[in-house]
Amino acid sequence: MNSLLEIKDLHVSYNGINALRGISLHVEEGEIVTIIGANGAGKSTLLNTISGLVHPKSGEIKYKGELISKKPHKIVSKGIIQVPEGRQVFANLTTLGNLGIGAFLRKDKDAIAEDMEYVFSVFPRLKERASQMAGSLSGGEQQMLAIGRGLMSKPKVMLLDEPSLGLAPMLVNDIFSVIRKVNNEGKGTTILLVEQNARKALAVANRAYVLETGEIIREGAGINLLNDPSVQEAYLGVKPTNLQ
Amino acid sequence: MSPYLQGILILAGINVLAVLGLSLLTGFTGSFCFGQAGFLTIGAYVATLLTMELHVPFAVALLGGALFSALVSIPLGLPTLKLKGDYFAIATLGFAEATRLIVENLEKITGGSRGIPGIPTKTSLPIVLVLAVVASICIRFYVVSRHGRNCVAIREDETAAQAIGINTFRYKQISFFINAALAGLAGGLLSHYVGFIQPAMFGIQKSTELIVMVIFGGMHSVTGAILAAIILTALPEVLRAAAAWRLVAYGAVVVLIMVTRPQGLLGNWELSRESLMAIWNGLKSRFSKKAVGVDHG
Amino acid sequence: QPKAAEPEVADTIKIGFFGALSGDQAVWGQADRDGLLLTVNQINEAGGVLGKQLEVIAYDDKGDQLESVNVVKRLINEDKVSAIIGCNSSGRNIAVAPVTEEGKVPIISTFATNPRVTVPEEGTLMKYTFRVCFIDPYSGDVTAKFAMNDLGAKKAAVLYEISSDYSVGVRDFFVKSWEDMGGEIVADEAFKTGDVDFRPQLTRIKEADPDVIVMPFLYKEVALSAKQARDLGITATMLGGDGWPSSALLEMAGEAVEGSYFINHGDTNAPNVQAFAQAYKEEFDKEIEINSIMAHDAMMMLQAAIENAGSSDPDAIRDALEALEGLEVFTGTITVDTETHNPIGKAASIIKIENNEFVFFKQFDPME
Amino acid sequence: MDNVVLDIQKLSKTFGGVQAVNNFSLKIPEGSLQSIIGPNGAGKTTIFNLITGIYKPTEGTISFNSRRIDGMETFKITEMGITRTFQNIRLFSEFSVLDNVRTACHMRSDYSVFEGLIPTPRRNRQERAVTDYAMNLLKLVNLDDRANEYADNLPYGHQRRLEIARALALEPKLLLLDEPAAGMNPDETQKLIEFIAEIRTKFNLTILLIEHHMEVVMGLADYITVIDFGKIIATGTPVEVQSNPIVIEAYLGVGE
Amino acid sequence: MILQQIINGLSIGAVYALLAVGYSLVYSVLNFSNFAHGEVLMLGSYIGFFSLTQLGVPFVVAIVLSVVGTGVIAIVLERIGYRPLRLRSAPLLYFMISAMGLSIFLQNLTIVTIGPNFRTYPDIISTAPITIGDLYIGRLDLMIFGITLLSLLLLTWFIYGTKMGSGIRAASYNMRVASLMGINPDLVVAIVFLLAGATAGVGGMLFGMKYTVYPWMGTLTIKAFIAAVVGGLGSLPGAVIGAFLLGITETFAAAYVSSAFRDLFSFALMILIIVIRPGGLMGVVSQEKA
Ligand SMILES: Nc1ncnc2c1ncn2[C@@H]1O[C@H](COP(=O)(O)OP(=O)(O)OP(=O)(O)O)[C@@H](O)[C@H]1O
Ligand SMILES: Nc1ncnc2c1ncn2[C@@H]1O[C@H](COP(=O)(O)OP(=O)(O)OP(=O)(O)O)[C@@H](O)[C@H]1O
Ligand SMILES: [Mg+2]
Ligand SMILES: [Mg+2]
Repeated sequence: MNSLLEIKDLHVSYNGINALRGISLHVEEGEIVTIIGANGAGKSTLLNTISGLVHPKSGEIKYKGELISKKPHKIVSKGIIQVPEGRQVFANLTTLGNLGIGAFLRKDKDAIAEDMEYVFSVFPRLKERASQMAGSLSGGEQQMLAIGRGLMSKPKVMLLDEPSLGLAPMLVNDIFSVIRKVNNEGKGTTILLVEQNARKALAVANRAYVLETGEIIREGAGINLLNDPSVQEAYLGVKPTNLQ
Repeated sequence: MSPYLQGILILAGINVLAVLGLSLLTGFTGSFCFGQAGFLTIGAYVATLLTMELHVPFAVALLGGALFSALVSIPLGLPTLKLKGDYFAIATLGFAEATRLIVENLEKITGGSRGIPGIPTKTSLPIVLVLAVVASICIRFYVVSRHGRNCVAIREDETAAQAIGINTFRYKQISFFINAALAGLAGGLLSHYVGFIQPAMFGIQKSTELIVMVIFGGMHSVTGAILAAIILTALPEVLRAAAAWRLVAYGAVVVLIMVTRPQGLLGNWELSRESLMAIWNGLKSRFSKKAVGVDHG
Repeated sequence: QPKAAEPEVADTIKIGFFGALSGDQAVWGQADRDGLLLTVNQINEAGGVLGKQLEVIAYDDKGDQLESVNVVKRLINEDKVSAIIGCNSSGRNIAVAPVTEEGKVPIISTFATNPRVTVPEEGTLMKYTFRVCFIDPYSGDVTAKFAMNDLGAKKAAVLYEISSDYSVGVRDFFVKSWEDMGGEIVADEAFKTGDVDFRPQLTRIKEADPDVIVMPFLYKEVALSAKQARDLGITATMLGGDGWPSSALLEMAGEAVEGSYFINHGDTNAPNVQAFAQAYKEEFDKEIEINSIMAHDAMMMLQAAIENAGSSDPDAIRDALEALEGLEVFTGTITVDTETHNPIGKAASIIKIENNEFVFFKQFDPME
Repeated sequence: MDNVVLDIQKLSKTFGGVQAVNNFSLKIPEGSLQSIIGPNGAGKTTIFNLITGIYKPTEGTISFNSRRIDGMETFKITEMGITRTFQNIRLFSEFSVLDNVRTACHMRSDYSVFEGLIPTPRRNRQERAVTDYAMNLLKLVNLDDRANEYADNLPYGHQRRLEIARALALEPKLLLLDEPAAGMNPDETQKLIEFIAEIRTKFNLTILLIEHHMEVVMGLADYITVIDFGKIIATGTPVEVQSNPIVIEAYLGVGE
Repeated sequence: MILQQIINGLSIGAVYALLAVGYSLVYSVLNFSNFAHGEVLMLGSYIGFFSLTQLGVPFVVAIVLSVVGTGVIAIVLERIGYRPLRLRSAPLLYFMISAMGLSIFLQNLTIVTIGPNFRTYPDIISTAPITIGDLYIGRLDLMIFGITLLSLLLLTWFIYGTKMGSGIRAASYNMRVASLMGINPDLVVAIVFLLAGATAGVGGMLFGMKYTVYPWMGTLTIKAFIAAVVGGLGSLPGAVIGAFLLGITETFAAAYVSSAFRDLFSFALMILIIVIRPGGLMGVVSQEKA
């Protein structure tokens, strides 16, 4: 049986510097899989390679048993959408415009309108800012918009790159419940999540990989890694603070 | 040396002077100046009028042209240097065209479009060479100084540059000033080389030509711009046989460079003794490796 | 592409040519060159000069003074030509005059009408520079006299190209002569090279209600401005100069230039030109321009000079050029003025446009 | 009373219809580390932009060491001793890591434009000193081994540290940090807390911090101002703020 | 007289506007000044000319041929001159230089292949002016005016009223991220160049009829460039407004001040406007958010 997403021995380098060194992983349909790792471990590189922005030196990426295309827009049309790191909203479009672009490839007008309402219900702030230029939104508002825009494409697989970046604590919680909701207990969207908030990420994930300098050094069920002392020390902070 | 070759070298030197400041302003400071011909015009006419009307020594005339051109950059820069990208480009283009138009209209002083003939030809190869070399060295030193770094910072991110305390406007002004001065100097040399000036010599294509040199050599490299000035001055001569086709080729080469090597001939790289030594060592080691290979084979 | 005549024997006489073969001046530069090439071919076929074949070395300067200087240096120093023909612009000829002076090679300009090409300042003379065309003061003067005496005009309007030295020159001299003769300039309007719309200026001219409009510029702008003038309902007679004669003008302007007059170096419709024009059309597949005829005449001057000198030595040719007298060419009879190197005795022809054709109207004696 | 470094009075800023900052006042005593927190879009970054002169206030005044700075140009404010980092990292991407810091050292040398054109011994001396100083700063932020790489190619977290190093190079009296821990994992965040504490004493800094990572705020701040819709909704020590129901309601949410 | 001058100004403005629209369209997506736009227009003019004279096709067919031809040419130019730069996210300056190169290349290629002579369009439609009392209005001017407004409306609707349009705007901001949303950047850019090329095709035909055909007729783009800047780069309505403003200014400067200084006024107007409004009349001056 094929995995939904299967990566084999992936090597990526930037001008000779190896960012990924033989990564293999798989994501099954309906799973939430998370990848944790320090700055510069290669997490974003991995997501960018899957969505076709970066081309691997060697190795293969298969979606539903087929090699993925080299063109990002073709990959999107297969149902894989990325919410890129650092927001990257279209500053010259309004909030609504950005959400519209999220649904660029969709034709089902009514369903789009419904999803728009859903996004607004998750992030009421966006509704208030609906006709503001996205470039002048606050950092957190832009992050909500980036996630909302990703949701608008109604993807089969969603690649989330640090979705909680710059969000207020209350919203961080919300984001993870949104992730759960979208995943809908495995019946909805499959999620590959890169997060610095490793504690929360591991808590929602079915499975997780630990990435270190371009290599996978651990993998396992989210819960197991969460309780693993070595992971705790390296990625969760030595002393847990009272608020987290 | 034949006068022909000498003439080409003189022109190359003059172009180097005209391009150096542009490299600083456009390449390093990031303000796309599309009106270089305007400064050339000012330098050429002021220097010429100084020699022809006031009979001052050549050196004084050159200096006068350079200074006047540089001074013009100040009031011109006040409203325009704040503009971004294409807006600055078009404003400077407007300046150059306006300058030409004014020269054409001031017939009493400038001879209008009929120009000024009979300018004493005092520009000689040694003078041009010395000036070009000195100016190149100065600009090269400038871009690696703290001032030069500030210029690049402005090019990279103006807001961030402000936030680390750089007076961005002032640095743009300085680059603009230096550029205008050098272009003015080049203009003066030019008029005293050809012996005749006419507004038609300073059209848009002149500005284009100069900006292409900067890009061609490498936006972020002084030596690249110098090299490009020399190559692109000589190129038409080499291609002379191709007659009308050579402008077609010229256009094609410009596009080709942009799409295959957009960073220009040298990119960020500077020709220097160290870098030449590095290449030399690289070649040597490659060569000796090969030699070793032969030994063992 | 027409090639320069092949040197059949090693012993050829090299003639340099420079002109704008590319860029926006190319129409005239190419016409110059092609006229020269055709003439040289004809001379060579007829046995050459002094028994030697002529060889043309032609360079493009794309209409840029600096390049002109470069190529003329190259012609003199590298190619070692005996004489140079070119070019059609006063500016570039002024720029290269010192170069030919220094290199001691004679140059004959086809169309540099600015007096300062040969006489940069009162009392000086560029010893090696010659021309085959008459000069701006003359055109200006003839235009003024013709307008007043023959057309009975009192009020003149001028439309001129401010960035063209030629146009400004003719305009200046016309205005001077006109006012000296007691005429009135009712409108004096300028445009810039490259402009295609002249209606703001023409509307002003219309309001001034002139008898004649003097339009000393090249035929493309003439066609456009003439059409726009007629569209605006201007009925004044249009007067032009040697930038007008081109079949393209008739084609482009059609009705609009009907009834206009222009001053020309000769009559392009004269029977003696027709064979050449025919050959030109066959060789290059395009209509002949006045420039080609001027280039032909320049070559005739040169041929005569070489023959008179009996040598291809540049200095000998120069001396012979200076002494040239009564040479019959397409555009008249040329005698070189030793003081100014201008052709004297070249009568101006007044051409009228009638039924969309250039019709010889009258000969204008310069001494008149 | 302590010497007040920064004094903000009744500051307001509107964008079209959006009241981003509304009647905001704040006093920062010398040597303190204060924090501004609040929901997304509350107006925190806007306050930074107002302090550093990137925006001009609609109303209100800002004084630095008793001198009015509102309406002044950014670079002048920086020259006076206020520096910031950006929420969206803004490094000079074509510069090497080292040159990013060296550029920020431009006030440490004072050779003239003329000396820029021709090297003098003074210039060389100053340049060398600047390079040494910059390298030391890089060591401090643990980036000395990447000194010659393009800043653009550094991973996100490293870029943040480089931004701080660049700000420190200016030897500010007041440092404004806009979400320095964004994009860092808990471990790195922990290190960042220690690092900020370290530079605070080492450089004798007064710091104003915007952060959503509560462990950073709680671990560092002496005093916290909470804003929402541009208005102050609560102030107090970390302990006070943390247990303030209004703050929990508007910002912190109930922990899991 | 003043009325006639206003008509003159408007008809000159319409010519600039037609060029400026295509120019602004490319600017709005790739954010650079496509200096080769004028050369596309020139080629369109030649295609129309040869279709009429050599192929002898009817006028409408010639327009279609010209529009299709320039559309394709524009796309090909994009492929050759800009796409490689796009893929590398090269600085915008490089695009401009590449565009200058293309412009030099095309202009001179035309000179050496087709020749530098001026060519006159055959009389296909009556160009006689319409007279109302003392006023003269050019028929062609009216056509140009109409086509300019029509293309402005169509393009504005396309860019602001359709999904593809908002895709185009998204791509204009960030092509990388746009591709992450399923937008095919190559397609978007091709569409934009096709449209810009098409306006140049129509423009070329009309200009050819009005001003004759010659290899450097594209130099008129400088005026379109100024118009677009005055109106706000990248804004289509802005380009049109800027063009008419420029046309009127030029006309009035020539008519009431001095024709010799005419262009000085256009430059002064331009500098004045961008100094007062750095983004042009209709441009959005987005204050950078730090
Ligand atoms: N465009 C690039 N050119 C050169 N090197 C790059 C480029 N992008 C990333 N790298 C390098 O590749 C490595 C992996 O970077 P990547 O952005 O994937 O890390 P990351 O795990 O996402 O880090 P972070 O948590 O900081 O976002 C880093 O060392 C980085 O410097
Ligand atoms: N230039 C601008 N134009 C219009 N609105 C703006 C502009 N800058 C900020 N805003 C609005 O002002 C409000 C405050 O923004 P600000 O960036 O200060 O928020 P913030 O508190 O920093 O939020 P975050 O924690 O998400 O970064 C937001 O609603 C934003 O949309
Ligand atoms: Mg990352
Ligand atoms: Mg913020």
